[in-house]
Amino acid sequence: MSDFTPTEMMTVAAARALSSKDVCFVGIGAPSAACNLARLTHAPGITLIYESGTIGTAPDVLPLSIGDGELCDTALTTVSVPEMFRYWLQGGRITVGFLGGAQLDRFGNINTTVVGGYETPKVRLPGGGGAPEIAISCGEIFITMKQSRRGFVEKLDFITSLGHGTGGRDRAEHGVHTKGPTRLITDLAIWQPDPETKEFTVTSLHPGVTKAQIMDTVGWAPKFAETMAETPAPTTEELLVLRDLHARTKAAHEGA
Amino acid sequence: MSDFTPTEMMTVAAARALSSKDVCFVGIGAPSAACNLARLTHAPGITLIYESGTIGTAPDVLPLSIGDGELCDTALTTVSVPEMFRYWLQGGRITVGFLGGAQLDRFGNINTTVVGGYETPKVRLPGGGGAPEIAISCGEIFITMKQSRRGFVEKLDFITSLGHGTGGRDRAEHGVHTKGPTRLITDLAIWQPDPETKEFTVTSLHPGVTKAQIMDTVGWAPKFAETMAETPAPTTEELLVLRDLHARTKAAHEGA
Amino acid sequence: MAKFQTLQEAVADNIRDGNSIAFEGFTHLIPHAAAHEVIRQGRKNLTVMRMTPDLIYDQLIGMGCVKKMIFSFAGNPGVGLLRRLRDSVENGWPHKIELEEHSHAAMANAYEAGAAGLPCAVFRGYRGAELTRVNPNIKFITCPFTGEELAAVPALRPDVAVIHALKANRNGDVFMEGITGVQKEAVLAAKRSIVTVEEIVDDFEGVSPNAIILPSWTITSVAEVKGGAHPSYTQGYYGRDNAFYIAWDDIASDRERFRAWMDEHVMEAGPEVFASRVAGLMQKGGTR
Amino acid sequence: MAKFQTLQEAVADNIRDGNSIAFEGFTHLIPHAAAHEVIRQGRKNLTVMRMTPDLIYDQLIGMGCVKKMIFSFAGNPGVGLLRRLRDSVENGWPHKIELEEHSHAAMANAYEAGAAGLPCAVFRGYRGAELTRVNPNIKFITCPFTGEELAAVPALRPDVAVIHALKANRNGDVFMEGITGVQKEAVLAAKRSIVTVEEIVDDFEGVSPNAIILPSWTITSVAEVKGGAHPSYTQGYYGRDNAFYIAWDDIASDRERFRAWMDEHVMEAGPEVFASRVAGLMQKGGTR
Repeated sequence: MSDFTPTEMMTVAAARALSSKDVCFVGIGAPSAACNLARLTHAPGITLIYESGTIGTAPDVLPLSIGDGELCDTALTTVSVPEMFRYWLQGGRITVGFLGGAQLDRFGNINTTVVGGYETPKVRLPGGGGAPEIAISCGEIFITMKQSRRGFVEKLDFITSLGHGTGGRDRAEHGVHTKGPTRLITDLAIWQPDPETKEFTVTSLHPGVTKAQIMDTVGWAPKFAETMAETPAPTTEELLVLRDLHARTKAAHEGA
Repeated sequence: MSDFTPTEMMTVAAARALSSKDVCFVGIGAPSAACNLARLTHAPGITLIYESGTIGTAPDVLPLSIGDGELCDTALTTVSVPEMFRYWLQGGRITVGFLGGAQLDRFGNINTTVVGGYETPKVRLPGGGGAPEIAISCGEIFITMKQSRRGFVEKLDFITSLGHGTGGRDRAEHGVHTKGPTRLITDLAIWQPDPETKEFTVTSLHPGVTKAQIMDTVGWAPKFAETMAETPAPTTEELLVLRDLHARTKAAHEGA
Repeated sequence: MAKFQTLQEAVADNIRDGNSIAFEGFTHLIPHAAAHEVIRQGRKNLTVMRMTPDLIYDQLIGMGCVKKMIFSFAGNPGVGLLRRLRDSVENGWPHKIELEEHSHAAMANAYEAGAAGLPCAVFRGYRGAELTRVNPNIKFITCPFTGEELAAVPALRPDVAVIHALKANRNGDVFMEGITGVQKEAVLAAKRSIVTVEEIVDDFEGVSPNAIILPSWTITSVAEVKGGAHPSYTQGYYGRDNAFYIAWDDIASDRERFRAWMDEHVMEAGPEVFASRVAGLMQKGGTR
Repeated sequence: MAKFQTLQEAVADNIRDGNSIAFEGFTHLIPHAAAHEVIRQGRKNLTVMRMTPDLIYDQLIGMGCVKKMIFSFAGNPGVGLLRRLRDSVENGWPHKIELEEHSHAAMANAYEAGAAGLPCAVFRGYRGAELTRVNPNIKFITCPFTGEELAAVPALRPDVAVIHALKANRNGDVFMEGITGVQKEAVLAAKRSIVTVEEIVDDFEGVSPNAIILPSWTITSVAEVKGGAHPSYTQGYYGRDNAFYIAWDDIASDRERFRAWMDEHVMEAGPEVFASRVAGLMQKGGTR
C-alpha cells in the first residue's frame, strides 16, 4: 500500500508524535483524525479532551463538531465548559494542544481572526475560539496545516494566538513558560523550531517531496536543517486504520 | 398546649418570619429547626440550602452536621462547595441567611472566633466558617441566639462577621449593600434594628417575659420600642410539628 | 418560580427590543426554536452573546435583529464560515453589526463570573494575543501575592438567557445532561431566562444526586418544544443533523436563497414544526 | 496513572515530614483511615489544611503531627469545640500549632484557584470582618471595570491531597457522588494525591455522563479501604456515626483518655479495622 495522499501523510506524521502518556486538547479536522489514529494504533492509553467538556473520549467515528454526541457517549466524563477552561486547560493538565489556522508565520504565531484589517476585514474568519489560551497553557503545541503561500505568510494580518512571538526569548518575555509550538506538521514536511532563533526549520521531508516544493508553498525563505530526515511513509496498518476511521465517519455523517 | 420552652418559642418565632418565597441558607441548630418547621407548616414552598452543597433539601429529621446524608438524599440537587459559595451565596440568590454565635453586640456584629485575644485566646472558638460572607451576601440576616450576659456583650472580643458595624450607615460604608441583620430572635424577645441608628431594639416580648429579664441578660442598656408587641405563643400545630421533628431526630441520631 | 408558557408567550414576555441576550448551548442543546420565535416576533437592536455563534446567529444577523455580538468563535462547526455574518461585517448587509470579540476562555470565565455575582472574571489568558489591542474590555490585573499579571474581562450579565434542556418537572425545575457548556452559568448570570425542554415529566427519576438541575426559582419561563434544538441535538432524544449544517452553507451563501428559506421555515412556521424535523434523527440520539 | 497500593504503601510513598496536606471531605467522605495511617507512620511538622477541621485534625494535632493548620471552621460538627485543638492553641499541648484562618468562601475559592492553576482566588468577601487584621494572606484588589474592591487569597496548592471516594475502576479512575465538597479541587490543586475507596469495580455502570470522576492520570495512589471514612460516611454504603461524634467530645476532653484511645484504636490497629466499624451502619447509608 504505497499510495497515500499528502493529507494522510500529515495525519499519520502527527499521530506518530503522540504517545500513550499524552493528554491532548483536540481540535476538529486533522488533529481529531491524528489523535484518534494514535489512539487506535500505537497509543491506546492516550487521553483525548475536546473543549466541549468531554474528557477521555474514544469516538468510534470522527466528530463533525467539537461537541458531537459521540464524544460525550464515549467519554470517561463530561464537565462544563468553564470547568474545562479553568481546571483542565489553565490548570496545566494538557501535554499537547493542536492548533491550525488561516495564516501562520515562521515563528508559529497563528491568525484565525481576519484577512485584512480588523475593523474592515477582507475576510472575517471565525476568530480565536480556544486558541489564545490553548497556545499558552498546553505543555507544547503541534500545528497541523497544509502548506500554501496564502497560509504560510511573512507577516500575519492579525496575531490570534502566540507562538514564539518575534523569536528567540520573546515567548518567555510575554510571561509564557510552556514550550509553545514544537512541531509543525504539514502535507509536505515536518518542521521544528530552531533551538535559538525559534524559527521553524524543516527537519524531515515527506517521501518524494523536494526542497523546491517547500519553497514554492511558503511566503518566506524557509530554513532547512543541516541533516534532514525523510519521513517514513505511512505503514499499511496506519493507512488501514485511518481509512477505516474516515469511512465510518463518512457513513455516519451522511447516514442521517 | 400552653406549655412551651423558651427555645421552642425562639424556634417558632424564627419560623414565622419565613415564607414560601424565601431561599434560606440554613445553619445547624436553631436555624435548621426553624427553617424546617416553617417548611412543615406555613411555608411549604420554602427553599432550604445548606452550605455543604444541598439545594432544595427537605430532611425528614434534622441533621446533626451541615452535611448529613439525609440532606443530600432529600435535595433537588447537590453541588460542590466552591459552586455553593460562588454561584449560590455570592451570586445573591439567598433571601435569608441565619447566623448565631458566641458573642453578639447591639449592632448585630458577631464573634465566633475567640474569647480573649486572637493570638493567646482564653477560648479558641471554631471560627467563622461561612459567616463572614453569609453576613454580607444574603438579602437579609436573621440571628437566633439565647440571651445571656456572656453572649450579649458591650464589645466583641473579635468581629467575625459584620452586622451593622458601628451603626448608622457604617455597613454601607464597608461597601455592603444587603440589609444585614433585620431580626434578632432570642429565647425572650424579638429585636429589630432602629431604622436610623441600626441598634437592635426589642419590638416584641415573648409571653410572660419582662423588661427586667431582658435587661438582666444583656451586657448593655437595651432599647425597647415605644409600642412593644407580645409574641403570640406557639400554636398547638407549631408545637406538635416541632416536637415531632425533634423526636424523629432524636430517634434517628441515637439509633445508630 | 418558573412560569409554564407557550414559546410565543415566553418570548413576548421576556424579550424586548434592545435587550442583551445569551442564546447558549455548546454544539449540544442549541435553542433554535426559541431563536426562530424571536426572529418571528421581529425583535430588533439586540446585543447577542454566545461563545460559538453558529446557525442561529447567522439567522438572527441575516434577518436584521442584531446590533452587537459578543463572541469567541463564529463558524459553522466543522463546515466553514458564517456567510450571513460575513455579509454583515464585510458588506454591511442588512447592516453592519458591532463585534466584541473574546477567546473561549474569556467568555467561559465571564459567564462564570456573572453566575457568581462578580463584576469581572480573572484568568491567565491573552498573553501575546492581538485581541487585547482591539477589545477595550480586556484588561490586566496583578496578583497581590505573586506579582503575576492576569487577564480580566467584565462579567457577562445578559438581560435574558435562552437555553434548551432535556426535561422540566411539574414544579418547573430543569434537568440537563451531556455536554452542558455554559448554559447553567448563562441562566444564573441573567436577569431573566427562557428554557425550552423536550418534555415535561412528573419527576426526574433515577438521576444522580449531583444531576445538573436548575431550580424552578432560578428560571423565568419554561416552554415545551419537542425537537427545539434542531439541527443541534438533545442527548438521548435525537442526534445532530450534520447534513443540515452542511446544507446551511449553501442556503446562506446567497441573500435571496437565505430570505426564501427563512420565510418558509421560520416566518411562516411555528415552534410545532421542530418535532417533525427531528423525527428521522431519533436513532442517532445517543444512549447511555 | 494512579498506582494501586495498600494504604501503608500509599502513605509511605507520598507523605513526608514537613509536607503540606489537604485531608478533605465536607462532613461526607472524610478520609479517617488515611489520617490514622499518617499518625501511625509518625509524620511530623505537617502543614494541614481543611475547611472544616474536625476529628481527624483533633487527632493529628493531639498526636503532635501538625506544625500549622490552614482552616475556616474548627469544630466537632453539631457537638461542640475541638478539645485537642484548644489544648494546643490555649495551653501549648503537645505544642502550640500555628493557625492561618480564613472563611469558608475564601478556602473554597482558594482550592478552586489551585485546581485552576491560578496564583490567587478573587471573590467578594471579608468586608467588615476582622480576620483581615490578623491574616496577612487576605488582600484586596480592584476590579478594573467597576472599581469595586474584591478580596484575594493565595491559591491552595498542597503537596498532597488525601480524599475518600466511593469507587475506583480497574484503570484507577475514581468516582464520587453526594456531598462532594472541595475534594475534586483539592486533588487537582495538589502535587500528589491519595484516594481511598470503598471498592474497586470493573466499571462505573449506569452513572451519569456528567458523573464526578477523577481520571486515573490526575491521581497518584489509590487504596481500597472499606469503611475508610468512619465515623464520617459514604453515601450509599454506610451512614454517619453520629453517636461516635458525640462520644469523641468526652474522649478528647482529657489528655490521658485521648492517648489511650489513640493507642488502642490507631497506633495498635490498621486500616482493616474500618470495615468492622461501619458494619452496624449499613442500613443508614442513604439510598437514591
